[in-house]
Amino acid sequence: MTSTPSTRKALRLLAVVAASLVLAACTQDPELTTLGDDLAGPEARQIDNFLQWILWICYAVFAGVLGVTIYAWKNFGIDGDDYEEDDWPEQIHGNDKLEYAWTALPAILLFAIGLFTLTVHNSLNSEDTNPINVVVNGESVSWEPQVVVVGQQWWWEYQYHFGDVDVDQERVQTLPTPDITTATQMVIPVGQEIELEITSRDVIHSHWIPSLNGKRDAVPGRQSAPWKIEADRPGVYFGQCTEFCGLSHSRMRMQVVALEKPEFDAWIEAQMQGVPLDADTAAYVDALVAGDTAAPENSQQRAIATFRGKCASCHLMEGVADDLWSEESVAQKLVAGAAPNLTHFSSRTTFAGGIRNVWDPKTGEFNQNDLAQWLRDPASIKANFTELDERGRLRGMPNLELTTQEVDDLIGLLEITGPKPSPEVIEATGVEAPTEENAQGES
Amino acid sequence: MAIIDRPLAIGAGDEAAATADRPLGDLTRPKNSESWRDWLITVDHKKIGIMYGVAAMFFFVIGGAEALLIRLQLATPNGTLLSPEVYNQVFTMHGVTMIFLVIMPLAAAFANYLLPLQIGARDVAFPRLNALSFWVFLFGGLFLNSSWLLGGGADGGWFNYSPNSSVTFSPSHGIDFYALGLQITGIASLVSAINLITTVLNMRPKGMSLFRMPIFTWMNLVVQFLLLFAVPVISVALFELTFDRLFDANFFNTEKGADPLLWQHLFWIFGHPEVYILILPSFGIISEVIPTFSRKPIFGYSFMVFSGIAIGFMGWGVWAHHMFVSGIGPISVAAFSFSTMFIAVPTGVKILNWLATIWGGRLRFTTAMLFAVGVVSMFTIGGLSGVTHSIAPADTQQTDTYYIVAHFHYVIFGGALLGIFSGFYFWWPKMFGYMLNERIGKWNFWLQIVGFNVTFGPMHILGLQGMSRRIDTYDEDFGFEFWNLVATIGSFIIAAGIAIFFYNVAYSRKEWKKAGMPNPGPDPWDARSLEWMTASPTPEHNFDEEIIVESQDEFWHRKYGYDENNNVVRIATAEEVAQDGSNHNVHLPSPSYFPIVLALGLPIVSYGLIYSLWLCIPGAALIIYGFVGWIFEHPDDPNAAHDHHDDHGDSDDPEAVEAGAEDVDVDEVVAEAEEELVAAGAEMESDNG
Amino acid sequence: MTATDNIQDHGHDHAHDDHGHPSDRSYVMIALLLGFLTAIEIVMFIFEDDLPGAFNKIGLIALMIVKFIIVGGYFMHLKFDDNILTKLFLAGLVLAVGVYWIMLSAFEFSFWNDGYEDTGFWDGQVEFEQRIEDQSS
Amino acid sequence: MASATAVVDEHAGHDDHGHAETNTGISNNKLAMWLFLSSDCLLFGALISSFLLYRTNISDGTEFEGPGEVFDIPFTSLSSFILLMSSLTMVLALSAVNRDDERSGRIWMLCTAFLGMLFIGGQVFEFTEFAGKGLGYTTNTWTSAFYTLTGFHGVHVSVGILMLLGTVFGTRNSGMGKEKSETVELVGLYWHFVDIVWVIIFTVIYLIPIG
Repeated sequence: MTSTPSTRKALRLLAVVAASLVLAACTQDPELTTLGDDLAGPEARQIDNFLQWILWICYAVFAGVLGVTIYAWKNFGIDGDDYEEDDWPEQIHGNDKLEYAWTALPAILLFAIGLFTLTVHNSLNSEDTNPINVVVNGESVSWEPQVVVVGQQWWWEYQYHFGDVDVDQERVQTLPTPDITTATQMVIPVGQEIELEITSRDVIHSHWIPSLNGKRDAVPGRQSAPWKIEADRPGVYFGQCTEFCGLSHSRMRMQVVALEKPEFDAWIEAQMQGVPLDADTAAYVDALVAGDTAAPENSQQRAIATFRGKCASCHLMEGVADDLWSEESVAQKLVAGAAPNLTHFSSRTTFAGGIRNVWDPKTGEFNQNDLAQWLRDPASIKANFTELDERGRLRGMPNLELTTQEVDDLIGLLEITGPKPSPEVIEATGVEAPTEENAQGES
Repeated sequence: MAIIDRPLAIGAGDEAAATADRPLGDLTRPKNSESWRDWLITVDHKKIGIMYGVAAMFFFVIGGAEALLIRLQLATPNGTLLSPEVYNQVFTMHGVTMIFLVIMPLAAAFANYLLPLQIGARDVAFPRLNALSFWVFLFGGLFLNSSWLLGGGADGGWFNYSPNSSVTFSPSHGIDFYALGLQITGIASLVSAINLITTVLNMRPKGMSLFRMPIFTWMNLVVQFLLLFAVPVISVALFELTFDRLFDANFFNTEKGADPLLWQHLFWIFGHPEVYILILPSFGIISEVIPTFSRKPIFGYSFMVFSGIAIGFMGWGVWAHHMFVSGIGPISVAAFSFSTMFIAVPTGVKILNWLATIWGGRLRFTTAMLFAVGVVSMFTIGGLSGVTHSIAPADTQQTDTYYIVAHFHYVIFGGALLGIFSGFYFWWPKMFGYMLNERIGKWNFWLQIVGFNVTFGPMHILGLQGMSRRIDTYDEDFGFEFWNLVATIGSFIIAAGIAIFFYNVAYSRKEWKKAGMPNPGPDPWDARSLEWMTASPTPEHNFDEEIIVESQDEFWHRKYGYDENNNVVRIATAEEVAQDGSNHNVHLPSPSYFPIVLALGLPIVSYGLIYSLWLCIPGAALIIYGFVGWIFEHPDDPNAAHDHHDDHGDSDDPEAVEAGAEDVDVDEVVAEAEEELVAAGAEMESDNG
Repeated sequence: MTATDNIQDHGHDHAHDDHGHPSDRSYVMIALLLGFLTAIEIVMFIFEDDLPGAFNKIGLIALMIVKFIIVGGYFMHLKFDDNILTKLFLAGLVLAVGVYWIMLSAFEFSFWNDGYEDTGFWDGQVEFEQRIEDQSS
Repeated sequence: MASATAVVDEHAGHDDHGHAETNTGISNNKLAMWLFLSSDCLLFGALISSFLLYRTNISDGTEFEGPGEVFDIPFTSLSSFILLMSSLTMVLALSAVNRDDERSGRIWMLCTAFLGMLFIGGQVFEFTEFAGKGLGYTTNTWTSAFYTLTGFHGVHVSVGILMLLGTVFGTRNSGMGKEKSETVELVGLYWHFVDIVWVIIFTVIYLIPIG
């Protein structure tokens, strides 16, 4: 051993660092992790199990290489700064047998790994979604669980088509109007393989719910090869866009809420309704739609007037402003050609691209503060492009210069869009290291 | 005449047989002088190599500063040091700078300096084209970085996927700078690849068969072939991007039905060989360092060579593993997953051969050796995590997370950069005539390797914890805080290590001068290959006379032989064997103004394309002037001997080598260097309508 | 050591044996042959409707390759030059064909399908954009 | 290895042929030219594949229904033939220079350049025709890919013409005899390469897709 004191010190430091790395790796299990038995999706667990094997092989190989290096260092290192004149080892130029051996052995090992890989790959890419029955508008229909996932700068849209639509053959712009459209949060039944049709309206994004399965890019003009997710227990599972997609890439998140079948049915039923307005307000809306200029009488009606004036050309809110919204009008105003559907805003737990909670996970109250901040100045929460593109289209939510009054009114309107999700789901959306309690969601 | 510089094969005396023609033009070539101007007009491969190194280290400081900014931003959750706009530019430019303006040119620095020396040649095949390569690279790099001063750098990531790179989604000029800047540096790489391949294939001395070449030369030959074939692919991709952005073409316009995966395929068909372009020079460097400091020949020379070639070949069949989640279809994924795995085989062969070289040797842990051994173990980590990516299912979880960031930094920092530092310490005395301080060097090494592991080791964990790449901020509760802080601390340890390297350079130089220490001599390390067979620093003419090569590791075999028991015995000292560089009679190619003139035109044309086509006119004029001057330049210093040497006799007086005695016209150079350039300029303009 | 000196020796074995180059007369004959092949191509093109599709395509590709080889072999002298040049050129050519073929296959591109049939996929997009334009005007 | 005996004088017969002494026996310039052509294969490969990828992608809301409608095969056949024949004149030029027949060499090279210009003229005419039918560079992905591919080829031809003219006129003082044989050969290599690229483009782009 020839190392100087300084190198010895450095070695010791290295050992300490390495040890602390290993220790700390075991401490925490955050929500996006791809490792461990807590993964909720059979696919994710399958990948993880396979990876563990490979990692052990890698550790072994690395230990071998490092071991040989350190052994050589200790045993073959010379003392002193320079060579003795005649201190020469045996001059070995090589050994063909050894060479062939260590070419062939890794090749065989990798071939074996390759075969296993193909098996896992095959199973991940095979579909065996089985149709389930869901109740749509009081009618029971058989639904092959497929969700169209559409990325745009910087949020995700999820479309549910219960009718006889071949969603994997169509471009997103030409699909019929979906039965249910949500933003940033996908709701799925537990224990069902859900086929995802992932695409994009502008740039490439990548849809990733690590706890359920690996990721798949959302490529504009292309429908992804089928990709599936499955959650085998209820809960809220987090995701993050993983393909760099521009300015607010880091603020493009999403969640999957897995519900037991009855709750899922209830969710569908609620999503098929419009906004629950009282009779007066409904009449007020009808008057506005008919072209009368009725004066708003209360906060809700003021909110509706504001919404129709400032929001409705991009956002759809069924029963409040559907007449003002059309796919074409949005395509003219926005680069992506879509803005989140707000009809059931408060039935979700997250907004602004999945980075803020609709309902405070601690108190269970409607998150007025964040929402107010968002309405006053969206760019302060999620960075946005401010200038229009060459065709005069916007990207992201502009600052609409709303007054305090308007903001308050709109928050009131958004709160009733409901129905409010279950307390367990609201609690689980808090981004915290999971405890036993909230990791399980509602069990 | 002087269109193409004549091969500078070193004759043992019967040189200059080729006929000198009547010179075509009357422009006289500048003469060598000792002033700084000499560096601007030099065509000496050693000076060009050093300039490559200096320029690359300059960009290295810029890229490193960008890296520190990234780490500072991510040190704590919800970092606010950089705005998202700036962050996106910083990480993009960090990647582009480090890959295209640091690692590639550093490798080019070594290749330029050492390839001719290692094969015992006097210069590269086309000295002026060599100068052109450097200046084009330098101006391309400066052009690229000038975007910081002109409204911000590129913000699409170094991979720059369409359609995020279109004008709609990136309206600033950053990506125009990216596309044109990389196009320019691509020209430099292509010209240099043709030049160096020709040099290696054509200019070896007697007896140096391909299989007697040092491994460093071999690896660089493979790299130059990879560049030769990979650069045109990225050129086309960049042309298409440029035309899309500047002239509204539709290659990546999804609104007109373009397929964004076209960019990805073209980019990665270039991009994967690019990975080997980055790493193989370093493999070559440590294949020289490890045998020298183990006092053993490289173990399994032919396997080392063939595994390098195999890596080069296989590198062309694996590009789509960057696209496992892009939606290329399960069959393509399976095929590429399988092919990718097997690239680990030749890489593994190399690692095992290095270990076998060390095994049973007499290891002297100089700084160069420490860095080399560092490469072996650190690159192993990078290679192994690479195997986990080749497993397509696992890759669907890992790709675009920090696990990937960890992986490629272990490959590019742990493999390529550490190897380059090994090369610095190893060849410094040969290049500059003084040794770098070993004690400081060891601090440099340990800080760098500890800092490196503290920075990038945790990123494996972060990636598997689910931290995405290219995010400018993360929330508190995902559990990313601790390891990000550790990584940031590590990055500053690296910075300290690099700073110590610069300090070492300055300190060692000063000490050496102050102490009046003797020249380290031709062979300070008791090394093995031909570059050590001449004085340090290398004299301008490299070798006094041609070296007749009889074996691999020729220099070593001239110093040592075997006794009857097969023990190594010295038969000569290095000083006895080496040439002292005293031959001042060697005729060298004259310097030339025109490489730098021609190269200067390229960024001007590029600015013109971005800002105003009028600016293209002076740029193009400069390029044309460069070409015309190049062609009509006097072949040589008119005062130098111009007589026709047809006498084959007097071998004791090594004679002038007639530079540029061969006659080739306009055509050749135009074809080589201007090809892309003309295509770029003319095409863009013609397509503008 | 398996090292060989084969490259080293090339220069002496094959250097510049110009003797093999064809005469001007044979160059003209070769050019006539090339012209004739082009004529066949055009005839095949004219009668493409009467020929089976695959036959037409294979035939045209085959003629293209033959022309390629003739120009490369005779006009570019590959047939007479040191075959290291042929190898270098083929390296680039084969690499290009292989890599781009794989790339196009990954796009599920087929050379054999008929080019300009209505795929239907983009029509929806066009229609949609038309609607937008109508709206805005 | 160590005991290999020296053959110190082995370089003796190296200059037998009176040309540059290189390991491969091929001059640096010629080797470099071939390396460049080899590299150029990947350039055109990428352009051709980009075109092939978009060859069916012609929807743009205009009346354009595919190249069958605009391609004028007889016309393009003629210009293809012209380019093919320019390869003949090029090779005759080289042959003349090899015979030290400077005059014929110059004439044949000028012929080659002239045929090249005819070809370029034809291409300009074709582009104008297409543009007249409403197919601009930016019309759709098909036109972008088509113009870029054929444009790049056209630029290559133009560079070739410059090389030819440069050689013919640049050697007015120094002569263009046998000693210039390699210069002419290199120009020729480049020229023939551009020709065979067109052989591929003509078949793959013009003749085949209308199947």
